[in-house]
Formats: sequence, structure tokens, C-alpha cells
Amino acid sequence: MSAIDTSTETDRSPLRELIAALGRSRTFLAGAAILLFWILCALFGRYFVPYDPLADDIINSLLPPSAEHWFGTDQLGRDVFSRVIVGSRDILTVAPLATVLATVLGTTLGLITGYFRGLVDDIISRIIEAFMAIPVVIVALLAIVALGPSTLTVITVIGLAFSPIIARTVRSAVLAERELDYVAAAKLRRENALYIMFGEILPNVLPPILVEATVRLGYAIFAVATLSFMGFGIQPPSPDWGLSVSTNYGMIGGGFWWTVLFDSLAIATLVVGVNLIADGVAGALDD
Amino acid sequence: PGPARAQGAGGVLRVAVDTPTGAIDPVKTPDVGGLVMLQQSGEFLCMDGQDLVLRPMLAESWKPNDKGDVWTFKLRKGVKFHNGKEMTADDVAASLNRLADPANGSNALSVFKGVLSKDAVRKVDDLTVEFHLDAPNANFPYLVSSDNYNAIILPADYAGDFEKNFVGTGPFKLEKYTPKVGASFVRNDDYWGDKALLDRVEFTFFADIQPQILALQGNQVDLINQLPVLAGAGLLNDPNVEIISIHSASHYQIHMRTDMDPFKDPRVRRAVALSLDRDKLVKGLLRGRAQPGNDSPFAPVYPSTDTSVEQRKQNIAEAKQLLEAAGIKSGTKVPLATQRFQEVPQYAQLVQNAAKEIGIEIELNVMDSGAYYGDAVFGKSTWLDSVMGITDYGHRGVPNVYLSAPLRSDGSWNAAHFKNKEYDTLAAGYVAALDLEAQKAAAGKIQKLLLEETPIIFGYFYDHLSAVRKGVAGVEPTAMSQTFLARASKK
Amino acid sequence: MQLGNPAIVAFILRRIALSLVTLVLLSLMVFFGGQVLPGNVGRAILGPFADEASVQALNQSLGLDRPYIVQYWDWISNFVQGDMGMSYAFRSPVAPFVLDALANSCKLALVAFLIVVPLGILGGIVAALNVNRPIDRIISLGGLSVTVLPEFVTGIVLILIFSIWLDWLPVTATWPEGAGLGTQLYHLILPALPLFLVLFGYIARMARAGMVEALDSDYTRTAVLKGLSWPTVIRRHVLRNALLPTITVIATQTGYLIGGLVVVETLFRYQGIGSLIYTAARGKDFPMLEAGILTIGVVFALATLAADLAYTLLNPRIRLGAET
Amino acid sequence: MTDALAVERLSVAYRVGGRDRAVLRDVSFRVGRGEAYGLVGESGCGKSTVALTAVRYLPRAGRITAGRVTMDGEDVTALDRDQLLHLRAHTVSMVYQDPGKALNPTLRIGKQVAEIFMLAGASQTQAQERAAEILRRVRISDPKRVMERYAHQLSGGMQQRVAIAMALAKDPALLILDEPTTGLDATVEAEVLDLIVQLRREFGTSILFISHNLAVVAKMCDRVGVLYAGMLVEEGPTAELFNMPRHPYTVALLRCLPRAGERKDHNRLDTIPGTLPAPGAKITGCPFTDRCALADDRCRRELPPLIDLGGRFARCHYHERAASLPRQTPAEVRLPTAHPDAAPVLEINRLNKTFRSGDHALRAVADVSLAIGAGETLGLVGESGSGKTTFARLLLGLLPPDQGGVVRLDAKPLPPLLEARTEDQVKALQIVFQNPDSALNRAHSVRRIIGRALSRLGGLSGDALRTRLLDLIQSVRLSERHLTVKPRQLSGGLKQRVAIARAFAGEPRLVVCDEPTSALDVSVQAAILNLLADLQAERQVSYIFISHDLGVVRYLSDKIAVLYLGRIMELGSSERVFDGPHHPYTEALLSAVPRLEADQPSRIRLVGEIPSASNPPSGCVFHTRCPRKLGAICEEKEPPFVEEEAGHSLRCHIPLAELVKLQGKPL
Ligand SMILES: Nc1ncnc2c1ncn2[C@@H]1O[C@H](COP(=O)(O)OP(=O)(O)OP(=O)(O)O)[C@@H](O)[C@H]1O
Ligand SMILES: Nc1ncnc2c1ncn2[C@@H]1O[C@H](COP(=O)(O)OP(=O)(O)OP(=O)(O)O)[C@@H](O)[C@H]1O
Ligand SMILES: [Mg+2]
Ligand SMILES: [Mg+2]
Repeated sequence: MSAIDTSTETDRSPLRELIAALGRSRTFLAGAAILLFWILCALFGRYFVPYDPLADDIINSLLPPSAEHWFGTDQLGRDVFSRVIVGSRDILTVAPLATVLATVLGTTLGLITGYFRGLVDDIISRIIEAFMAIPVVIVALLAIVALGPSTLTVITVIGLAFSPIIARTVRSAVLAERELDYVAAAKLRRENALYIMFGEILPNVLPPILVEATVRLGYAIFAVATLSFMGFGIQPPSPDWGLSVSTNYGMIGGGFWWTVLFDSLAIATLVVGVNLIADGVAGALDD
Repeated sequence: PGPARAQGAGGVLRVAVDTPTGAIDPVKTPDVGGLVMLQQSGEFLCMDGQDLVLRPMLAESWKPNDKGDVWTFKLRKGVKFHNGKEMTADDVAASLNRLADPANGSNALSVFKGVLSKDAVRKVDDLTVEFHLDAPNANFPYLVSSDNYNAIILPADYAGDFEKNFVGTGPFKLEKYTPKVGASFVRNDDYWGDKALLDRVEFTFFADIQPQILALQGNQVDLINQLPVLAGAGLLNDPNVEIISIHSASHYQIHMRTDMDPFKDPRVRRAVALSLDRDKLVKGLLRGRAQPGNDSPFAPVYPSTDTSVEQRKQNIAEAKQLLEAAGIKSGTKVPLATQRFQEVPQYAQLVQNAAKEIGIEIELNVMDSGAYYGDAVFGKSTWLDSVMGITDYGHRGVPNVYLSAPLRSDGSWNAAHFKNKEYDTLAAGYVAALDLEAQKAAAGKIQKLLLEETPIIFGYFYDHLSAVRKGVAGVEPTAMSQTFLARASKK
Repeated sequence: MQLGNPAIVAFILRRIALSLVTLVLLSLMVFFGGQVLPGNVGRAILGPFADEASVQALNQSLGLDRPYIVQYWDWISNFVQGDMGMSYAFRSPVAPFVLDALANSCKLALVAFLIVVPLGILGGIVAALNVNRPIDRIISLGGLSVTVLPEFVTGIVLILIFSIWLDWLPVTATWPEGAGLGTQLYHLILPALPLFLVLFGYIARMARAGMVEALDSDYTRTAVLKGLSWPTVIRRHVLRNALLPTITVIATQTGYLIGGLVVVETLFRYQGIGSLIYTAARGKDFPMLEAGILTIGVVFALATLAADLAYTLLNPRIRLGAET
Repeated sequence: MTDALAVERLSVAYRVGGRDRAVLRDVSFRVGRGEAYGLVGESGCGKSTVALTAVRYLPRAGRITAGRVTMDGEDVTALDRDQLLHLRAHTVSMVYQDPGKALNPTLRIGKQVAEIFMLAGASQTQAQERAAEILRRVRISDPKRVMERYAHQLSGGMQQRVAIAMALAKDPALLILDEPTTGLDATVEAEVLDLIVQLRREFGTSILFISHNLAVVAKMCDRVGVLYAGMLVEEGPTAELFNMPRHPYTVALLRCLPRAGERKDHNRLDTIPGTLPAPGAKITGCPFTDRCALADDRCRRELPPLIDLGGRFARCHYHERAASLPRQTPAEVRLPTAHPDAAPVLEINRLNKTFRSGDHALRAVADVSLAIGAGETLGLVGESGSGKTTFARLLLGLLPPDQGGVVRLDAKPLPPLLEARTEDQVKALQIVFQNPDSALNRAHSVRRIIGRALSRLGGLSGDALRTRLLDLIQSVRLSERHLTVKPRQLSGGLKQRVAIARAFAGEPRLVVCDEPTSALDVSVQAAILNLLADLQAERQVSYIFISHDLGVVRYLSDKIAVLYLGRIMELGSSERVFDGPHHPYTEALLSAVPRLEADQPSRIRLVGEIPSASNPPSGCVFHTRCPRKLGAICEEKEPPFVEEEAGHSLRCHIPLAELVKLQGKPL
């Protein structure tokens, strides 16, 4: 007998389609360009900046922007331009790692609470709720002391602080997923809960997780910068932007605006770039 | 005061100070914000001025016995507390005994330790008190002067509730105190001396220096009580602002654990000390508002400092030699812990860069001050346990405390774990030396010994800065960060 | 059976019970988590250079030499009876500090809300009505980006512009004692602006999403095909449905606005609950820390409850349930 | 006199992924005054697009690329804003699928209806009165009360009445109905359709009636147009078109439906191979060529014009041969070797299920007892909410039943919950769900979906698994190239095949089919039904076949159980239940089915709404709607479930003999 039906759509995998859609999204491309710029700066910046970003020249401190120092010099006479360029390194390590941690943790939590619901959900939700009521800065303060100040601590703090938010997104997606019949079908194959959560449901909630993760990355940059600003985690002499703003912001009143402005703008561009990406991804998944 | 009064009489002065960290209580208060509050309405037996020479305040005169272990203070007559009671020797004895009593949680206890014990202050008559010291101490009056900011004279029946009414004897009395927000004082018209010029003083508390600077620029305050030079760089050239600068003995100590590698060998410690360019530090980091240190607590401001001892200068070649001799390989890593306080982190980074030049890789760990000090006892404190650290030491009118606690073998703040019998003897000798010449002689020996051993690097002694808006006159800050406003006026 | 709906009453009671569980958990976390903070209370109060004997004497007088469990129990049993305890650092009752700070935080939050809610919603609506046109991209992306700009970055730029260069607004948020409403408001504008930026994108985005969904819905089509004009359709049919989810989002942001502003409060020197907690944590002032954080916990709980209630009351589907 | 609606050479495209994809191509038709014009076609052929173009409500992506639409002689495509408002307010109305969504959830019904009158200038009170009046005209008995309610508080039927009332409120010249009854229960559908017929008579409105259900269109319309791939392929007066179709597509469509009395063991259904061209596909010749057995080179080359056949049109080069379209599927059937006296596979005894939430108890399945033999199909019918799915889930162990009931598999008691069942027991009972989109994990490839089932249920791995996998997909008529794709790349019919393959992976004894075809087009449905019948013949598997399409149920089932509020009202062999005498409820269900045949029996109307299962009526649960209610006894005493004749049980107070008499003549 003849073929009864043939497959309708083009045989492109969803991933390839997503990539193609991202390639078409101007928002995404703009964001990716900005991010790429900063990644390149982080990786290779120190080879092409005019000055060693760590070398002090204390006698020439706080010079305004000039041909010699495009962005001026800071309190220790270091070249602000060189520092800003290289300064993306820490934030671009810490923020993505924190986001990954948050995503992994949050996804696991979300899967568990969403899939089991009931008592498990209630207990975990209460703990999460309690945790969320503590301002991140306080959590950071405790963690820095407990774990010692290090980038690892910052990653942990932000990862922990963000995981409930991701868990919430995942949970609501899972709540909808678990009612779908393929879950019942899996049960009818005697699959265990672990397999159903991670093997069956997880792949289907990846798109919202992906979107949430990119959005979170933006917030992670926010948080890393803020924690540096509050003086946690990233250690001097790192040219980290948040740290620089934190040590210099008192000087804007004295007219030394260049010590904070460029770092602030750098944070702003990175954040905007990541958000363009997030928006592009969300849009591409929507189509 | 006459003319000043005529033109600038009255008015309100607005002062920015750091938020006191706790209740205001002369017995306990440890912090700058708190001590400024104490000292507005409270007074000391004597006043340590900018020249480090004591002037009478509530005491009119004082003298030691021959040995120097009993000091007799004559008190001023007619001094009234703000509650109307007359101040007598009872009040003075009670106030200082209270501070010397370990049961009271007194913050001055560490100053009086080994000097003045509980009940060692005795009333002789209504206007005379005697201090019976544990050991001879030539500089004892400094310990009951404004230098010891806890040594406020309070009524004998003080019940620990200073914050309610701020009863003291000073030129201002409390109008209102709101914790964490601010305080205001008004002129005390019953004051024993010249009455204050200002009608009122308003203090506003700030959590941070930066907002204080913005507030000064925004004309929301007239005076910043204490201005770290780096943060205040913008104000140094501000035409609307005047900087009051006082030389002081305040400094940052870079300690190196003499009992741990790589600093067991004094040559390594000296090498690190030699890597620093102190002149540049003073000129660049401190914008000239400091004096170079010579790796001993004998700051240039102290009259007893032996200035003939040669100043240590940067010498990279020598430093490298020393390291080589000590067998330290280039690239040796050393952790450096320190506190986030004023320009300490910047100083730490400069030290790091300097050490890099002689091949020592310093890894910085800048932390919250609370975390750095920890429990402040050996074994439970980064400060006291770290291989290398930088610690802020506030000004003292005499170097006695600096000579003992951080450096003596049994010193409770001996972060360098420096144990040297010869030093201990020399330091005790200095404390007991009654006249300046004897002190100078002792100081010289100590300075040389410390240059050789270098358990602690004293890179510079920084000036105390206050910032006032143009038109404010007569503000009298001390290197202790107190601010005396009795003579202040505002145009 | 509207407000007295027993289902709603039961819902509220259940929510309150759950919130209480959360608060107990919270107090435990904070108390025991706080023990990792370095130093001890006496040391924190007297400073690093005080004598150890004094520190111990002080600790003893504060009852801190007892086991943690006993301290916690002591504290919580008083707390339950309405006594928030005495601050270690200030040696006076905690309650006035917390209440003052809370009042301040509420004022700031209110000002921020008053600016951001109408503008955010308006932005969302405008964006949704121009989906995928430039104005939409500007509002959506611009909004999202400023949302993620750290408050200290925006705060500094705003201070630079409005206080230093233009000299229009005061740098500090704290108004002079006894200032009138106008002056207070004047002082709160600048610190409220970074909050506005943080929340604007968020709210606008939610409002936009709600609007887009509502505009796309069948009932909107019905309304349009009735022959109603667009403005009427939007006013009568779209807005209410579109803004329901936004209301929830707004309410949940109250928690952040009241408790999470450590940075803004530091920057603008404002005595809110965020900085109260921050200083309490650094000073190991546990009664203050606990009371502060529990206050935030309560605010959070109330805010979510209010959000859920608002959602319930505005949404007949939930309010009335299915009948038949 | 101008036509109510004239669509002239209309082409519409949607912009997707940056490309314009043609969805309507050169469509022309007219709806005369007072006429009811039906538009039929498979899902996605562009029916709704026609409707939306007519009211100028195309989605943002949509664009008219050619042609125009005139309404009452006015060119709709050229109206300015005010004219458009006027048009919508006075000339045209639209009612569409899913009335629950068409009403504003946060506004009271009264407001939504009154609004229309206020737009026309009525005062608040006037508008209220006229709203009540129009609601009364759509047979809503208590308009005042309904006006106080919100949409979600009304049943689907009531919601659709409100929507129709709103559409009629302005007395439009043209009423567009886009699948107004899809998704409603058969009984409710019948009611709504009746209402439309009556209203049409009262208002004299012209109607454009859109549906994929041929029978519904046949019942409602004067003239019908058949849409295929955005083209009108045939048009003509209803009776002529359905009795003597002149386009192969129409012919094929009609053959896909089981005719009355047709059964799986008599005749296989015919199907249409292939699928609809995707939107925007490039079509040179006749769009149907690929699926047409008559097609030749000419068809491929040359687009046939709409040929006038005297009052009717067909777009086919060989329209005269259309009726002779050869079968695409062989008609002969492999008869299942029946085991009439074999022990039942599954016996169910007094199974109950009560859902509790708070103090609400909802008895979704009540005292259900029945048995299913090997190779037998039990059809389960009943209105929405009657407990069909719940019953299926109970059997599968996905839901815990109430205490007390017993289920036996091969005479051995079956633990109620899946977790407690042995591997063999789990394997024995499988299910094919209604919605393959939900039932197939969209993240997994077909290979993984079926392979996993084979390895878990068949215990296979390696080569054995591969061989078995190929076997299995062959038996559901899938090919190897389908293995690598994900479900979203498959059409609905293919997806359902994958689901069936999965269900058969573990050699089940019984497969529950929960409305496996209701989401599918008729052509696809036919293929799936054939497949199920073949598999059953091959493997002697038993089915529980759930559907509310009685035609389909009848085609496939040996035995039928009729469920109402969780109770079996009637149970018997397929012939008995369909031919009668039946339970009054079955009778009503049957008469609600729209048929293509002209000899429509007169409708038995069910009055009132389905009562809530959480608050069932006393006595016979059906008494509130029963057209043959006897009196007090029905309200007071629950009738027993009695085997009235061999293999035929009913739950009714009326004796069987009496029912025979009653049903012999129209009520
Ligand atoms: N907004 C849209 N954007 C892009 N394509 C669309 C849009 N709306 C519909 N389509 C596509 O246009 C084609 C025709 O859609 P339409 O809704 O008119 O079909 P239909 O015959 O009403 O189908 P159904 O029976 O499923 O309602 C479909 O292939 C559909 O996928
Ligand atoms: N998990 C549940 N909790 C509470 N009530 C439920 C649940 N599942 C089903 N019900 C109720 O049980 C009754 C029977 O539902 P069921 O889904 O079995 O009906 P159905 O005959 O399959 O209907 P349909 O034809 O719409 O699929 C309905 O009133 C439904 O609301
Ligand atoms: Mg449609
Ligand atoms: Mg069902």
C-alpha cells in the first residue's frame, strides 16, 4: 500500500531552527557583538592595552583623560582605560558561573517541587521563602565570613540567591508538564521519578530555563557588581568594574568623574548586551 | 575670643561624623563617631593639643612623685556638671576607677593594664586626687587626657545611661540625641571657661565617608570631622573647602610573622621594608599629608623620637640581595590579609606592587574590618594569626601603647609574634624614663633595634584631616579624631 | 458570596499559617547563620583594641555565655509576646529602631511606587499597542536593561547629574528634622529614581506581556467586532484582564523595595530597614538583626498575600469559582 | 439586490519567518441574502482566514495580496476607520469556536451584552432590558440571572448562546459562524445548531457557516463550498454536492466517514493519502494532484479552472470521473478470529472513584461493572464529564480508586495502583491518549519514544530491540525515516501512529483508546481507525474505545457502554445499543448526531444542563433531563442496572418492552 502520510514540516531540528532564528534576530546579534567584545577584552585585553592595568604610578594619580591616558588615571596612578578593558575578566567569570550554578540548583529544585508537589513542595517552598526574605547582601556577608572572601564565595552566594527564582520558573513549567500524558505514558513503562523528571520533563522545560538563565545572567552581572561595590568577594588589585566604582565613587564629587564613569558605562554596556541576548533568545523561542 | 564673638557669635554648625556603632557610653565607646559624641559634652582632666603638649582642662595641675609611680592631680574649682552638681574629686576618682575595673566592660582597660588598677585612684581632698600606678610611668597624664577618649569625667553616681542626657562638664550640653541619625548640642551657659561661640551644633551621622563629602559639597554640612586623604582628594583643591591638617602618630602597621616562613629570617622582613618607596607613598598616596615612617612607632611628631637614626629608603638592589642571602626564591607567594578601612586597601596594593619588584608575590585578602579583627585574641583573629597583615593604629599622644601591645613579647596585639628580650627591656626602660633626654636615648636604641629586626613596617604616619566649609573658623580637631568646637564660629 | 466566601477565608488562613512557618524558619536561619559571623558581640561592641577581660565581662552581662539554643529560645519566647528585645549595641529596645527604619523604608518605597507603577504600566501599554515597532523595542529593551543596571551605577550617575552638576536635588535622602511632607518628598526623589529604573522595565514588561496576550485574545476580538472603538475596547475589555498579572508582580516587589535596598540606602545615607539590618549584621547585634529580618519576612509575606488576594478579588474566575 | 457577502478572487498570505506564505489563493464565492453558505475543509485549509478577512481582523502577520471582499456592496478592504466601525456595529457579526474564550472573563455577561445596545445609543436601563430580551430570544430561560454572572459560571452551551445573542443583537445582515460547535458535546452541539436554524428563520440573517464537519454543514446550509489548500475546489447546493460530489477531494472526504451500519468487520474505511500542502507551498497544477488517484500530467501542469457545472462548480479537469475515484485503501478486512466463549481479559466489579477537595466530593465513576473479552472492543460513550477518562485512568492504575471495587486481569486480581503491579500486569494494560501532542514527549525522537518503551516493556536491547523496533513501526505503517524526527515534525496522524506503536511495544492484552481520533481530520481518522482494526485482528488485543463520535464508536466496537455522571446507563452489544431499544439517554445521544443522510430522524431534545457530578440528582440521575421521565419514581428511586436481555443491560425504570413501543414512533 502507498505511504499514508508523509512528514510535513522541514526536517530541521529545533536546535538548528533556534540557531537560525537567532541568526536572524538583530537584537540577539547586537547583544552577542557587545558580549563578544567584552569576552575578547577579558581574554586578550591585557596584550593590547597601552599600560599594565596593575602597575601603579602614584605620583601621577588622578590625572584627567588625556592623549596619554584616554580615560585618565586612578588613585594609584593606574591607567583607567587599561583597567576598564581588562576589567571584564572577573565579572565574566563569576557571573556566568554563578548563573550556571543557580540554573542547575534552581532547575533541580523546580523539578522536584513541581513534580512531587504536596509535602515536599511545601517544605522546600517554605525554606526557599524564608531564604528569599534575607537580603542578598546579608547572605553575602555571612557567606564571605563562613567561606572566606573569594570569587568562589561570590559564585556560591549568587548561585544560591538566584536558584529560588529559577526554581519558581521551572516549577511552574513542570506543573504544566507533569499533567501531560507523556508523563503518564512514562509511568506506564514503570519509569522511576528520577528518570521522569530528568529524562522526560527536563528537556521540555529547557526553553524557559534557557530564557530565564540568560535573563539571570544579566542580574548576575548586576549582583556581582553590587557585591564588589559593597566590598565582598572580588579582591583588589583586580580591575573589576564594581570594585573600581566602589573604591572611587567618593571621588566623583571631587571632580574625578573619570574614575567611575567608564567603569559604570562598562557595566551598563555589558548588562545591556546580555539583555539584548536574552531578549533575542526569548523571541527566537517564541516564534 | 572677643572679636570672634562680636562678628560670628551665634549660629549653628553642622557636622558630619561617622555613625556611632553603638550606644554612647564613655565607659565602652570605641569608635570615632561615638568618641566625638562623648567629647562634646564631656571633658578630661587634661587636654592633649595638636603639639602633643598637655594643657589643663578639668585638672589645673599634676605632678608625679620621684619614682613616677604616684601622680597627684589638682582639680579645677567651680566646675559644674550639666545636671547642676559641682564636680569634685569623688567624681574624678569614681570615673577613672570605673574605667580600670575589669568588671565594667571598660574600653579603657587595655590602656590602663599594667598601669592603673581598680581602686588605685584615691581622693585626697575635694579637689585633689592621687593615682597609684602599678609601675612608674612618666607619661601617665596622657592616659587621663583627651588622648584616652574614654576618660571623660562623669558624676560619681553615673549609672551607664549617658546616652539619655550626656551629662558632662563641657561647653555644650545635649539638646537631642537620636541613635543612628544625629545629635544636637546647645551652648552651656554655665560653663566654667569661656562660653562657646556657637548657639548650636548639629551632628549628622553617616555610614560612609563618600556621602559626607557629597553633603559638604552640597552645603548640607559645614564640617567633616575626619577625612581620609584618598577619599577626600577631591576636597583638597576645592576652593569652598578648607582642610585642617594635623600631624599625628596614626599609621598602618604591616606586620610579618617572625615565627613563620618566609619571615622567620629578619633579612626577608628588611627586604620587604626596603622595597617601599616611602617618599612616593607620602607624596602620591597621601598627597603630602603624612610623614615617612622608619619602621618603629617613633613618629616624627613625638618629641622623644631620636631623629638622628637614619631614615630607611627604598633600595631594591639591597632588598634582592637580602632575599638571595636568605634563600628566598623569586616568585615566593605570601598572603597578605587586611581590613577595608580608609586607604589601607590602596596601601596594600602598593605594597604588593613593591614586593613584586623584589620577587615576592603577595596575594591580597582585603576583608571587612570585623572579619579581620575576629575575636581579637590569638587563634581566633585573622589580624593576630595572619602571616602578613596591615592594621590601622589610631593616634596616641605618647608611643607607650605602640611600644608594648604590638611589640612586647607578651603584647596582646603582637601580630608579628615578635619575641625579643632585649626589646622588652628597652621598651620598659623607655616607659619609665622620666625626662625627655632619657626618653630620647631609649628611643634611639629601640629604633635601631627595630630597624634591624623589622617585625613591623611603619611606612608613614598620616595626618589627621578635617574639612570645613569656607567661613567656618575656630574648629579644633585633635589627632584622636575629636573635634573641639568651643571656639568655633561660622560666618 | 463574595468577600465572605469561605473558600477565600480558608485560603487566607492557610496562607497565614504557612507564612508563620516560614517566619520561624527564617528566624532560625538568621540566628544560627549569624553565629558564623566573626568575633563575638562584646568584641564587636568594644572594638579590637579593648581588653579581653572587658569583652568577657560585657558578654556575660548580655547573657551571651549561655548555649545558643537557650539564647534563641529566650529571644523567640519574648518575641512571640511582642517584645523584640534589646539591641546589644545600643542597649535599648529594638522596636523603635525597627519601626523607624520600617517607616522610612515605606516612605521611600511609596515614592518609588508612585513614580514607577503608573509609568511602568503606561510604558507596557504603549509598547504592547506598538508591538515590534521601534517604540516597543525602546521601551522593552531599554526598560529591561535599566532594570539590570546596578543601583549604585544609576545612583552615582543620578547624583552626578542632579546634585553635583545641576544642583537640583539634595544628595542625601534624610530630611531635616521636622520637615514637612513636601521637603520629605523632595529628599526622596533622587533615591527613588534608581528604584524607578530597577522596577520600570520589570513592570513595563509584565504589563506589556499581559496586554499583548489580552489584545490577542478572543474576547478582545469579540469586543472589536461588536463595533466598539479601539480606545473603548482597551479601556473596557483589555486593561483589566491585561493588568491582573502585573498587579501580582507589583505586590511582590514590595518586599524588595522595603527590605532589599542596602545599596541605595548606603548611597543616599537613608535610615531604612536594609541598612539597619546590614549594620546589625556587621555589629553582631542579633536582636536587631532578627527583628529587622523578621520584619522584612512579614512584609514579604503580607505582600504576597496581598498580591494573591488582589488577584483573587479582581479575578471573578477565582473569586467566584465555578458554579452549577 | 446585492449579496450579503461577496468574496472576489481573494488571496491572503501570512508573513512567517520573513516570508509571505500564501494561505488563500484566488477564492471567490457569494453569500446571497438570507442564504446559509457553508465552507468546509480540513484543518489549516484557510477557512478561518476567509472569515477574518471578511471582518478585517486578520492577524498582524496576515495581508490581503489580491482580490476584495464586499459586504452589502461595500468594499470591506477599502473602508476607513469609521466606516469599519459602522460595518462591524451594524452589518456583520461573528461567532467562533470556544465560547469560553470569546467572552470577557472579568465582565458580567449583562454588561457585555448591553454594551452593544449602548453603542447603538440606548440608555443604561434600556440597554439592560434589551439585553435581557435578546438573551431570552436565544432561549435562555432566566436572562436576569445569567446577566449577573461571569462567563466561567456558565456551561459551554450557555456561553455559546450568549455569544450568539451578542452577534444577533445588532440584527446584522451577515452572521459568520466559524466552527461554532466544535468542542461542544454532541447534545449541546445539536441544541446550538437547532437554535441557529430557528434564529435564522426568525431574523432572516445571511449566514457564512464554517466547519470541518461535513454532516454539520449538510444540516445547516443551503450551499456549500469546499476549500482545499486555500482554494475553492468545489461549490454547489448542499444536497447535490454531498450526494453527487464532482471533485475527487470531496469524494474522498465523504468516503472517510463511517456510514451508518458500517463496521470494522464489514468494510475498511477509505483514506486520503498524503497531506495538505503547507501554507505558502508552491502550487503549479491542481493542489490535490499528489493525493489524487485520478491525477495525470495535465493535473500536475495545469491548474484547473472553477468549471461551471450548472449552478455548481468544480475545480477539476476530470470532474465527470470524480465519483469513480478508485479506492485508495483496500476494502477487504482481515476478520478477527473471535473467541466468543473465552474467559474475559478484564473484569471490573463495582469500581468507584470519588474526587475530594475540601468538603466537596465528586463521584466521577460510580459502581461500574463490566467485562471485556480477548480481541473485543468496548466502546465507551457519554457526554463530557461523564467519567470516561477517569475510568480509563483507574484501570491503568494512574489514579487510586475508592475502596471496595475489584478489577481482575485474566481472572487474577489487579492491584489498584501502578506501583504495586507486576511487570506483566503493567505491560498488559496500555493506552493511546487523545492528544498526541501531549502524549508524545516533544523533546524525544520517535526512535527514543518507541525504543524506550520496547526496552522497558519488552525488556529488549541491542539488536533484538532494533529488529523489534522496525517491526513495530512497520506494523503501524511508519517508515524508518520517521525514526529520527521529533514529534513536532510529524502530522497529527503520524504522531498518533507513534503513540499506537508505543502502546503496542509490550504486547498488551488491552489498550485503552481515549478519543484517539477526535483531534484529527476525517481522512486521518479513517487511517487510524483502520490501523487499530488491523492491529486488533493481528494480535487479538482488546480495546476500550472512548469517543463521543457515535459513528466512530459504532464502527469499531463490539460492545458499548453508555456513561452518564459516572454511571453506566446502558451496556450491550454494539447493534443492540445502536438499534434499540435503548435507554432514553442513549436515544437522545443518538438523535443528537448530525448525519449526512437525508433521513434525519426527528430530534429528541434534552432539556436543561448536565448536572454536576458533585451534586448528582436524586433517584435516577438522568431524571432532570429525561424526555421519557415517568414521574415521582424517577426522582426518588435509583433504577437498578438490570440485564433486560442477554448481554444488554439498562438502568431505567421503564421496562424494555415499553421502551420498544415508545421508540417505535417519534416522540
Ligand atoms: N497568524 C498567523 N500567522 C501565520 N500563519 C497563520 C496564522 N494564522 C493562521 N496561519 C496559517 O494559515 C493557514 C490557514 O489557517 P486557518 O486558521 O485559516 O485555517 P482553518 O481552515 O481555519 O483551520 P482550522 O480548521 O484548524 O481552524 C494554516 O496553515 C495556519 O497555520
Ligand atoms: N483530578 C481530578 N480532580 C477532581 N475532579 C476531577 C479530576 N479529574 C476529573 N474530574 C472530574 O471527574 C468528572 C469526570 O471527568 P472525566 O475527565 O473522566 O470525564 P470524561 O468523560 O473523560 O470527559 P471528556 O469527554 O470531557 O473527556 C468530571 O466532572 C471532572 O471534572
Ligand atoms: Mg479555523
Ligand atoms: Mg476524557
